[in-house]
Amino acid sequence: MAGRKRSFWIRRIVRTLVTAFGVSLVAFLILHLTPGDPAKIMLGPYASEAAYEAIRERYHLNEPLPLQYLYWISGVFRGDLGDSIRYNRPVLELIKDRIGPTLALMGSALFISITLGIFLGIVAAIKRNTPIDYFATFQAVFWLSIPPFWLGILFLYIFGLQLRWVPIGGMVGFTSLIFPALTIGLRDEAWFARPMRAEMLEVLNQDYIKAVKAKGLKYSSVIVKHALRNALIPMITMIALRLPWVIGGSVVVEVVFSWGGLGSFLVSSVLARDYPVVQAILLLIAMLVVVANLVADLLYSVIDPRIRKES
Amino acid sequence: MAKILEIRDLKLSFETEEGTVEALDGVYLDVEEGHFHGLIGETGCGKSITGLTVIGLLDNNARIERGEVLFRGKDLLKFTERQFQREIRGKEVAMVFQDPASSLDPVFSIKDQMLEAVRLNKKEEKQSNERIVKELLNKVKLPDVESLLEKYPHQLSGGMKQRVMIAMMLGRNPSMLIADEPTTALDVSIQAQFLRVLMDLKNTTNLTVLYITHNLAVLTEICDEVSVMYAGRIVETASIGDVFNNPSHPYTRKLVNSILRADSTLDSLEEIPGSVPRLINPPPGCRFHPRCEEAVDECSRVIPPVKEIGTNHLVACLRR
Amino acid sequence: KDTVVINLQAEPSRLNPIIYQDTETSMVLESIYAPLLDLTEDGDFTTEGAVTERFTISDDGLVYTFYIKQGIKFHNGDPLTARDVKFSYESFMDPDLGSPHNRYYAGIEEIVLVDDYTLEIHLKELDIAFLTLARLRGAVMPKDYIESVGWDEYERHPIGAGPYKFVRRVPAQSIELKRFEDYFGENAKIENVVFRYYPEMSTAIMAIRAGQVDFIGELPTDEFNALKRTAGDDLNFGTYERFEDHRVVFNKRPGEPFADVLVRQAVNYAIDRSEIIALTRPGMATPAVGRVPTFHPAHAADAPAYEVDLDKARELLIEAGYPDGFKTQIFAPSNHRERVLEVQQIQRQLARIGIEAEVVAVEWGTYLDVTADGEAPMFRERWSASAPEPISFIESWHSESSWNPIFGTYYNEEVDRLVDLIRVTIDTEERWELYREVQRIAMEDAVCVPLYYPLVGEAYNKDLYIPEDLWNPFKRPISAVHRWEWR
Amino acid sequence: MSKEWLQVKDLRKHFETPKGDLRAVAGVSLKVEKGDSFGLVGESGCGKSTLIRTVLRLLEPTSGEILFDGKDIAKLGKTHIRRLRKKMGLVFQSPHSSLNPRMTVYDTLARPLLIHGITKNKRDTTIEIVKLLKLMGLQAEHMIRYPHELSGGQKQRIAIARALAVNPEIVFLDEPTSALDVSVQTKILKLLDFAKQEKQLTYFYISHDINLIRVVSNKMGVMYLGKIVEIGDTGTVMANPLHPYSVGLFEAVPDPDPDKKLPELILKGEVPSPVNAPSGCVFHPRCPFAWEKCEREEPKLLKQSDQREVACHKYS
Amino acid sequence: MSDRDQALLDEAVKDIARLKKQRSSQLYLVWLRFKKNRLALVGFIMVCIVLFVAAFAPLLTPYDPYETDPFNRLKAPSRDHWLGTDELGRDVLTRLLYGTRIALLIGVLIVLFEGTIGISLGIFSGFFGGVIDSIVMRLVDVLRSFPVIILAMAIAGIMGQGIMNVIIAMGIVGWTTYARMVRSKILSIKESDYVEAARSIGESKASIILRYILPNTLPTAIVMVCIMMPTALIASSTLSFLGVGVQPPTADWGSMISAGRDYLLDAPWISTSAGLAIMFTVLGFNFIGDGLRDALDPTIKRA
Ligand SMILES: Nc1ncnc2c1ncn2[C@@H]1O[C@H](COP(=O)(O)OP(=O)(O)OP(=O)(O)O)[C@@H](O)[C@H]1O
Ligand SMILES: Nc1ncnc2c1ncn2[C@@H]1O[C@H](COP(=O)(O)OP(=O)(O)OP(=O)(O)O)[C@@H](O)[C@H]1O
Ligand SMILES: [Mg+2]
Ligand SMILES: [Mg+2]
Repeated sequence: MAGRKRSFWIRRIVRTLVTAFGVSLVAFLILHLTPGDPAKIMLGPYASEAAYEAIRERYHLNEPLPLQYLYWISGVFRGDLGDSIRYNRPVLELIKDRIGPTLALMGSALFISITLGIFLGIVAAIKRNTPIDYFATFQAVFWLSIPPFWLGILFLYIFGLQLRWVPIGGMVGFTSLIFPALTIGLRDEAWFARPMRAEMLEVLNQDYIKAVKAKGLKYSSVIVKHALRNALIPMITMIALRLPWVIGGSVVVEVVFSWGGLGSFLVSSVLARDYPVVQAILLLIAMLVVVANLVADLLYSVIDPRIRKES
Repeated sequence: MAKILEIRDLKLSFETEEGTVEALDGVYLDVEEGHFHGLIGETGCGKSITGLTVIGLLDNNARIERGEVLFRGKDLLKFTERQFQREIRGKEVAMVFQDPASSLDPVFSIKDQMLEAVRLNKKEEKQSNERIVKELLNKVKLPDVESLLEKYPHQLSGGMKQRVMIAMMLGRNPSMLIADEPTTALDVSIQAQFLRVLMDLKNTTNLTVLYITHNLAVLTEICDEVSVMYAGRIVETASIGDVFNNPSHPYTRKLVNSILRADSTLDSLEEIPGSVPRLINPPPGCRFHPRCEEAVDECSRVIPPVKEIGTNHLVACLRR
Repeated sequence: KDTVVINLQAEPSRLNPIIYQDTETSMVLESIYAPLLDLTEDGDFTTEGAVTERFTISDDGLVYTFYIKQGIKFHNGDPLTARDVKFSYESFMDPDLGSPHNRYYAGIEEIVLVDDYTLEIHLKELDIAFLTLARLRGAVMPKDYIESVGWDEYERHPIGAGPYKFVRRVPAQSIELKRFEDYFGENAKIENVVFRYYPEMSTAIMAIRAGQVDFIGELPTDEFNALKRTAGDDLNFGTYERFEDHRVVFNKRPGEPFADVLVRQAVNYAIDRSEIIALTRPGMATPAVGRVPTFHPAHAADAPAYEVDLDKARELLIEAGYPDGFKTQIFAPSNHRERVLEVQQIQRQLARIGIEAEVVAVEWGTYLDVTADGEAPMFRERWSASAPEPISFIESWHSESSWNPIFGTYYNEEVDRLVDLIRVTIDTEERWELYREVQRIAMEDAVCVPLYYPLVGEAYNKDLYIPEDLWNPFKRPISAVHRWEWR
Repeated sequence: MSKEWLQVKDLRKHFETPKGDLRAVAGVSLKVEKGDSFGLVGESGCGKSTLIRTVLRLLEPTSGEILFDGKDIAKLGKTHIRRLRKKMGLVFQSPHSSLNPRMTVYDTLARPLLIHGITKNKRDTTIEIVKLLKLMGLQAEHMIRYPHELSGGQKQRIAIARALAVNPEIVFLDEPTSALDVSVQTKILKLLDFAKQEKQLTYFYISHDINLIRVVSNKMGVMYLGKIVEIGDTGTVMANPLHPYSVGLFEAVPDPDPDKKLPELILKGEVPSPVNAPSGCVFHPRCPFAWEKCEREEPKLLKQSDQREVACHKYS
Repeated sequence: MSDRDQALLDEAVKDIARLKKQRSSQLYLVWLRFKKNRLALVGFIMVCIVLFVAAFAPLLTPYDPYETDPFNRLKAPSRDHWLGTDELGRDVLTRLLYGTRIALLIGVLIVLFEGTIGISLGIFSGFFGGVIDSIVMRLVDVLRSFPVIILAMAIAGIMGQGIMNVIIAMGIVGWTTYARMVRSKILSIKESDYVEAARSIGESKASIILRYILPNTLPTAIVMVCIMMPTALIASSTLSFLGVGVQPPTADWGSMISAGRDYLLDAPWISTSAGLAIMFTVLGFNFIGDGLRDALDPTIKRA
């Protein structure tokens, strides 16, 4: 029924808006709930009184907190995320410069983790309780158990320094993307392989799989056409749910690989107390996740006929 | 009358963590071509396993220890997965499962799933395939076929899904249909509709049906013969009339007498003491002996052989 | 090969000479700008390589006259004149521009443009440190250009008269410079300079080993030593001293145990400098005596050095009324690993005379706060002075210095007098002696615990030639990239 | 004795669902007398379970009255409801899910005893539990078992014992045997009957198995889409159902008699959704006798004889 | 008390005693199932080793993890120092052994902190529903939109470093995972027949939570803890690496990798051994988590 569907979407969107509001609040409060004067935090203790006053003026620090939030958030809507203290440039501009590399890294990492994870998940499920399955499980747990930064350093050491296959650090062409992407991707692959295996097993246990087999369909068609399709649908949500982890993983990996994206920018900005930048990146990343979740739900409902068509 | 399916001394077990489940132990079952054969027994006695063996869809922890499953004389136990898929499933034997809610792939429309079955037969024009599909759906008395085709399984009620399943399986023109408790999840009124569809098929085609259920009453409506199963063995096979009016095995008798009928009273109902044994380390000898009032010492030692005690009336009991 | 890749540990902040505070930016800007004056190997001012032809200081030391070289061009082709120098001075002084350095320019009374190539700077009062502190940070900026494009745009595309011109800034990646063909001095030998950021030191080290980076400056000691050990044959190495000292500062406010000179002396006797050097800077530091580093004539070699003497230290503690020692804290900024390690070592050394010093490693901002508020009884400081005048090493000892409360509230009349005197003593030899005297007195007072003078280690490509004279505290290789050469 | 002891008047229970108001119980009135065995039949989803859960105040009624022993349960406060729990027992359809998997049989049975202060010390509790187990044909050793160590029939007997522990006056049995094999079913039915005699209980059975209701009840109701369409003495209703739905339903039940073949099919089509239930008589879209009045007007339950009431325009 | 009652009781006692002898406890059954999973067993042994080391660290080594020896820096593994020495001349093996304590402490505290908050909020939100539920779940949504490391980093960056701050920073996001899991578990338990049965016999809300919901949530919670522990360990070491985590000189593995990475070329044993130690522990917990999940969940079909 259209009405039901509309109300579902209205509720889902309201939920997203509430979450987005909360997210912005958290990003905002990060700076403002910290003990101490935000102006001092931003500029350090030795700046001139004039500079403090300028910052207070710029960020309305003399106003009550809710008002400050309104100023900030209305700025956000106007595309004004404040200025970086370190770079004296609009945060938005700085972010624009760095979002490309981050998206490239995340994209390739996700590509690796999703394809590999799903592939291994399927194989493990089909070859359940065989050495292949055990291997798939083991390798997943193995990657999960290595601290990502250490893995990154090892990769650089082996493939960059010893073997000279790839450049060390920086963003010089496709080759320098491989290992940062692998470092994140291999780790996150585990997060997809295990649910995929479980999902696949669950689907393979369903009566309709037995039924299509009973019809006489070829095994490969059974797997590819029926089992895979059904098992993949829940993975959409799974992927959206894992997104924060992929992004989180990219932070430390960006640092290790001198990858000039938002992650390493965030780290250096936190260390440099460049709070307008920290707030903006937090907001951006969290909003990305919020939107991704919404999109996942949307996709889900488009792909899964159980939601798509209401009688 | 030719026997389409002959199961001879089938012994089958499952390897599990807790031990070996001796799910089937010396099952004998003959199904006449064109007959509706009922298979009845309590939960876990091996009815589904028997059906799955015939169609080659056992879980891979199953181990067949001995026996033959002859389908039109060919021993299915020697078939490879590939042979099953090419020569048996759909083509010769089709199967409908208990839970209609989960028997159709939720992400494909009814049309897609029906066409998939029909196309497996031979390459034909799209037009005629669709026509065949519609005919099939009409055959199982599904209303409003046109709009039904575009629907997805979740938009159908249980009874409709079950009928679509039958139509889909019939689309492959099998000689035999295994129906594994197809009405358990349905309401009586829907069940009645479903049974009528089957009856019509019985009257209009030469379909053989192995009907698995634990509801004896259903069998009386449609079946010619009934096999009663207990803890992995067939204890009695007879015509439907004999099973009801002249049950021979103590278990069958108890079973028949515990069925609620229009004239039952609490006192007329019989109960079977004890409970169904676990199939890991099942009782030796006759598996029913610990619950049997007529049991003698020998029952706990000797596995009762199948005896013919009347025309087409087989019983596996030492006391008969 | 026509490109040299120089490692930067972090992305430079703002390419604006009057604003930046990070070393990374200075490394980049030094190639872009021509300085007003340069320094010789001995720390004297020189006009060689600078925009000034010659300069004079009036006898009373109040008027500085700069004669600017003619024919110098900025990267955009504009001529560099005295107007630009004046403009640069005024920019540093302009409160609206908010330079953190503007206090160094506060002593300027007037800047007089005599003609296009002559500039006079009049000071309010004599200040021998003026040229040391107010030298435009080596950057003469183009007035017309800045006035036409504005400061923001200028920061994005800085223009100077130095040997290299700015090409572009690849966000979060690198800064690229290209040889300026109309440079007034000898043209750079290497055409392109790329400053690439490696925030992760271990990655940078791998990168130089893999030949992707040609120069890493200011390597931490351990990394330097490690590279030397493992890649000694594949890389070149160089070291030089810095105009810098490391020490432990006491909070000498009344009420603190360290208000008592005996306690301070005891601590001095208890701390083993050589052990600390062996720990964090093996081979890369010399034990400190006083404040001014050894290579400078103002170094006070004869100031009290407090060689380790635990017995003496304990005696002094007893005398001071702490027979059982006392509890205290020692602060260090946590982002500086070495300093934290040293403080931990000091903790152990003090424990030997009964002083129980808790190590408090705090984040840099907190560290600044805590020390400024006088909440740290002891803390581990590093002081890097502007060259060549070592005044900033000692001026914080003056009781009226704004640094004094931060660095431990020291008060000694004689020191105050001497520091005042230094500021007005024009004769250099005389001044150096005054420096030494101040240090002797202050060290007698055990005002702090000098730890060491560090040595900077840098690693570079085997095929890169960096002239010998650059390995010098007053010159430094990074300040003269245009003199580097590929071999 | 014909005292109306449990009386439900126009009880409604609606659920809010995304699709709209779901009228699970849409105005049910019925009476149960002390000592009765009341049986309620109806197809899946017609609201049987919801009805008794509402009567037991496990669900809050949307409207209507539930008179029990003269009090209106529908309006009782929390503390009173807890007291009421002592007088009413409930047994679920699935023995597998109605026992806490992390409680031993002892704990499961001890809880009601302790809650209502029926036994004061461990010894009494144990003795009481042993008695209950004996009543249900089990041994004392079952006390220390966990549900997964029991067979389905045993679990159901524990569930019944739990309902009987507090000596209730009425026990609601929600399809107590439908998850069990027929051979076990007999045992349970007989035990229930025995307990009824022993403790003078009143039973309220729910089932979709008409034959079961026939065997165990003396009064019965037929429910369709949240409404009672026919109610009366079991014998009367069974022998001669009046409401077209009752007729169809009874006919659809397969008769375990090999000589009778499939009967005429009366009930066609499917049960409509309780959301947006049909107007007028909810049964009219499937009713072979429906005329336009049925579409407009909702039939009332009307007395046809002393033994029965029917809600059908055909009989009004 | 009548004699008959006494007789009943005696008989019951005998009965029960007989059965008790025959059967094994539930825990033992879980152990049996757990043991069948080879990896889980390996994980169990690994974690046992870690626990053993943590408990007896001082007895296993003659060195002090904090005693520096400036003249013995960066020594390669030798008879005296099996894993060499670090940049301050401390015995690496000793620091590894003591690091076990820190790792467990951090892991346990984080899990305890986020677990307590998450599980109790999950229970409240799941059981009471309504407004509480909406608030908690929106909070969960909000916090889960932030990558743990990033938020923790921002928080730790502000609050300053130190074990406590790491724990708090991690916990602020971490609890959401528990809350979600526990809530959904509770929602299903709440709908279960046995909870309805409990209500029907007059159990109070508190009693239902305590006797019915909590025990049935416990396996989920235990598995969660085992799964979250390694995540916590890795995350805290990542924070150390990024310079906002545990401070030196604490013998923390993350800090050891972090410090050791600068000596990767000439003293690889520092960061390598610390990395392997983290891997070992995390692997152990992960295996256990996997195994427990299967062993405690009787619904998984075992073949
Ligand atoms: N894959 C398997 N692994 C182990 N045991 C199995 C497996 N499949 C079935 N079994 C066991 O085999 C026995 C027979 O199972 P089957 O499914 O044939 O019973 P059924 O008679 O169809 O029962 P129901 O009426 O419940 O469907 C049961 O005890 C079951 O537990
Ligand atoms: N908590 C609930 N929320 C929403 N709808 C509900 C709820 N409980 C029951 N329903 C709906 O109310 C209707 C009646 O349900 P109920 O369980 O009472 O039927 P029933 O007659 O007991 O069926 P069954 O024989 O399948 O147990 C059904 O459509 C069901 O989906
Ligand atoms: Mg079955
Ligand atoms: Mg129900």
